[in-house]
Amino acid sequence: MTTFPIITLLIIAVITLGITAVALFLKNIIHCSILLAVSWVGIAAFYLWAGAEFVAFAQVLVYVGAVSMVVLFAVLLTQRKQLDLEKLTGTVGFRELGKLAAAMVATVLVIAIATTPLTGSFDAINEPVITVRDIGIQLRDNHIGALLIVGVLLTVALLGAVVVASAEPKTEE
Amino acid sequence: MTILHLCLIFSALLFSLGLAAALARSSGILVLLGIELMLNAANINFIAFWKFSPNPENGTGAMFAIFSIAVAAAEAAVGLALIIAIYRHQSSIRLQDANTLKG
Amino acid sequence: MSASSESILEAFPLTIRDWLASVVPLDWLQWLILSLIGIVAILTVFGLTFAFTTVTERKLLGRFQNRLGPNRVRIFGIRVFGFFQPFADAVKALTKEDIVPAAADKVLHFLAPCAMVAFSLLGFAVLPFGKHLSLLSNIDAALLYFFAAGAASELAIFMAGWSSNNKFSLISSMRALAQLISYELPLLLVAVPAVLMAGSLSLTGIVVNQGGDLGILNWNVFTPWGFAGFIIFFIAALAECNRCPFDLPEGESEIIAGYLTEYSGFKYALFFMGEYFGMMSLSGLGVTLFLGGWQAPCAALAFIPSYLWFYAKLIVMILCFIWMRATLLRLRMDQLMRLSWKFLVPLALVNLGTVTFWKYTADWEGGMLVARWLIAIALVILPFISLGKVLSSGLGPRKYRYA
Amino acid sequence: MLGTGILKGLYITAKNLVGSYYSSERLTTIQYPEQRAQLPENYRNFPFLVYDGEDAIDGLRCTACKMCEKECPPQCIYIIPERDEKGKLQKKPKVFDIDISVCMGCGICAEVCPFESIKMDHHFEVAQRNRFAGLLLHREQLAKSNKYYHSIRPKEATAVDESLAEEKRKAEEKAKAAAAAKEAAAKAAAAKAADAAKAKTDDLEEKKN
Repeated sequence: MTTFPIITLLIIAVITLGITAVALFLKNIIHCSILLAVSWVGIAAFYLWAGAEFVAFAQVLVYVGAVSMVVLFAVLLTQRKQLDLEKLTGTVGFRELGKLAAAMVATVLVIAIATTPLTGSFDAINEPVITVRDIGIQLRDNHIGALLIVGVLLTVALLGAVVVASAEPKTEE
Repeated sequence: MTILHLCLIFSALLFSLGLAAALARSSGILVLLGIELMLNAANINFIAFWKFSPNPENGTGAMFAIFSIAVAAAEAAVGLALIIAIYRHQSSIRLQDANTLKG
Repeated sequence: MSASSESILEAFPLTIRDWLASVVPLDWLQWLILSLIGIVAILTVFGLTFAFTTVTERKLLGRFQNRLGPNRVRIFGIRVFGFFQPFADAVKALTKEDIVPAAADKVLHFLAPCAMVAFSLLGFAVLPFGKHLSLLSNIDAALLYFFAAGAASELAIFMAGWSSNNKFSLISSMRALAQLISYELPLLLVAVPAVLMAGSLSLTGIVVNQGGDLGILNWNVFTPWGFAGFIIFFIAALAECNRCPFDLPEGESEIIAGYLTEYSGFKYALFFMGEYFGMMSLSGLGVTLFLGGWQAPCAALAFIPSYLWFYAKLIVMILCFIWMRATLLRLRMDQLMRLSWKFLVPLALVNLGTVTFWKYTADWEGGMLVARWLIAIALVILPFISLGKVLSSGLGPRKYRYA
Repeated sequence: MLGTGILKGLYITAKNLVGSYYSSERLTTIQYPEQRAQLPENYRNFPFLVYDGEDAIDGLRCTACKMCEKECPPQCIYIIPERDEKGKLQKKPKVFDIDISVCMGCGICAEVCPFESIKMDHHFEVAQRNRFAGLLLHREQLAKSNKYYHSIRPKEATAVDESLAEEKRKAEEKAKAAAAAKEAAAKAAAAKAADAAKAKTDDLEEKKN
């Protein structure tokens, strides 16, 4: 019974990482954002695996339902002329440098994680289930300030986004 | 090595992928998506630590993840609005082209 | 909930589960078999419903316009008022040539219809069809799951529109995205009151909350906020499944069927199917949230199994969808956006206030009960009228000067 | 109030729905292969040839004058007149073809025909398996009896019959008159001849005397 969650986790992790890796280095931005939507679903699957189903569904709702839609909109709005897709992958040296830096960060992180003793064990997988009711009570009691601030932040951010995006420049034509 | 290690490595690799995208791609949208991925990797850490914490009942990790998803949504909206604004000025979403402060 | 007091028909899911538990020893195998049975049952029932909805829709649209509608197809010389039409349609769709445009993005073009059907089927998993009949009844955040699954189908439409490499398809997918995002908001906002009253995100919990001695009067739709919510839900649901009068993304007369332009044969049929599945699952959600789910309207009628009640309500919802389609004209893009953002969303927000008032005055008695009803009705009606006045001022009946 | 228009519309469609099951005059649909609409008399589709009497080919009114062939805008009529062994024209078509895949149903041929022979038909189910040969109608297919003509457009056919009868009567009168004139002429000639002969004999007699 103990191997089953591990196998599930490994499958989720490998698929998500693979799809993300492919997605981020595709030339076509549309393919890229659609594949990224899949990898966000993968991350949601991880949340489900971890027992946080509310977070998982919120993840799908926000990322697949909203963020990728907004991204696709942005792509369509900014690709009026057929863009030279090659240009969007940066200069060669820059690109390689970026990948190298990321690989180095990955190495450091993985080594750091692997050498840290942690308590989460194979056999005693406790099933922490956080019900929606619990989340509601938590939000109401402990995190009410944060909730309000996030609400204000979202409102302001959306208003700001609308203002920034709709600021029609005075065209001298 | 424990399951928690696996979760953390998963998140670290995802973070690095996001970092690579943010550094290596020059399309503004893709850089933004890379940053979103990094945020997601952080969320994975929150959930993982919450799952293997000694007292998961109070659900702090999950709460943090929910807030962070909300903030990420706001960030995506503002970021994309900025990209559209940049596109208006430069008629390009290459970040190399957005190198002047004058509009 | 003792099984003994219920009829055999009502309790048959439990019977099957118990029988399986006695036959199959392994836990996970039991789970697998039960899930498979559930999936097959949903596919069969709703597949057939889809088939007969298409022909019913065509026949009813005909009748709404004083025509006969399809009545020709016969099998072995039997012509049941044309109700064999879907089988003929299926054969036609299967045998038609599948055309993929040369400039299309082949992979996405292929994936889009599959994704459409898959995502639109996801919603069925959490709907409580009957007292003991739901695939994922134990899911806590079922409503959230439903909306998350629905959000994904927007992606399928976008894929279809973009991959066709056709300007009409692209316009249509932009329209579809804008429309789906705009109308998801009122849809979510009017689902919240039901959640608030039931104190649970679980759809089963919401249905159970609408049961009681009063029967039909316990349904959410028979409260002021529930009625307003149901109307808003209905409008938003029409828009969410691209039905007339919100069928701009398809718009046969202006953008030649939009994202469906480059699809033919079976892929087209799949889109069609996905759309109808989406309509059915949204109707199912409406039934669950406002029409009492599987509850019988009164205790005397409770001998009819609960899933039949659910199904009957679902059919009524779908017939209303068809009625709307027969009656209303297609909106313009700006009217569509205005309706959602300036009308439905504010009303849904006001409705949240109304339901809060309703919840806090749950213990008012006697004369105060009348006051409760009056205040709640005023809270629903006044914003509706005033907002309607403001929005429709200056938009009088059109004068045809050059007609 | 907002929304009343929608309610009115819903009421109308609901009335249609219920009404269409009760009052059959709401339903305007004609179930075509079984039921057919009464075509108006002046409906026209493709031309046909009228014949009188029993035999379709012998009774044709057509004289192969080729007037219609010349007038036909899309030139879908093709006529070869009949000739006897000596090569003399017979005032009968040997070949009369109309390609109805080309015909546009303008009715000019029927207008110009001086013999009331070619008329416009009501028959519209002309679909064929063979696109070229099937839609090329020959003399035999085109020939339809005067009775049929009466059945599809009785008014016009009666008028045509009357005018034909009139013409025939006139022609007969003319012929009679001509015959009478001929006879008179013959008589006169005979008288003249007799006179001449008499004169001759007189002459001869005078000479003898």
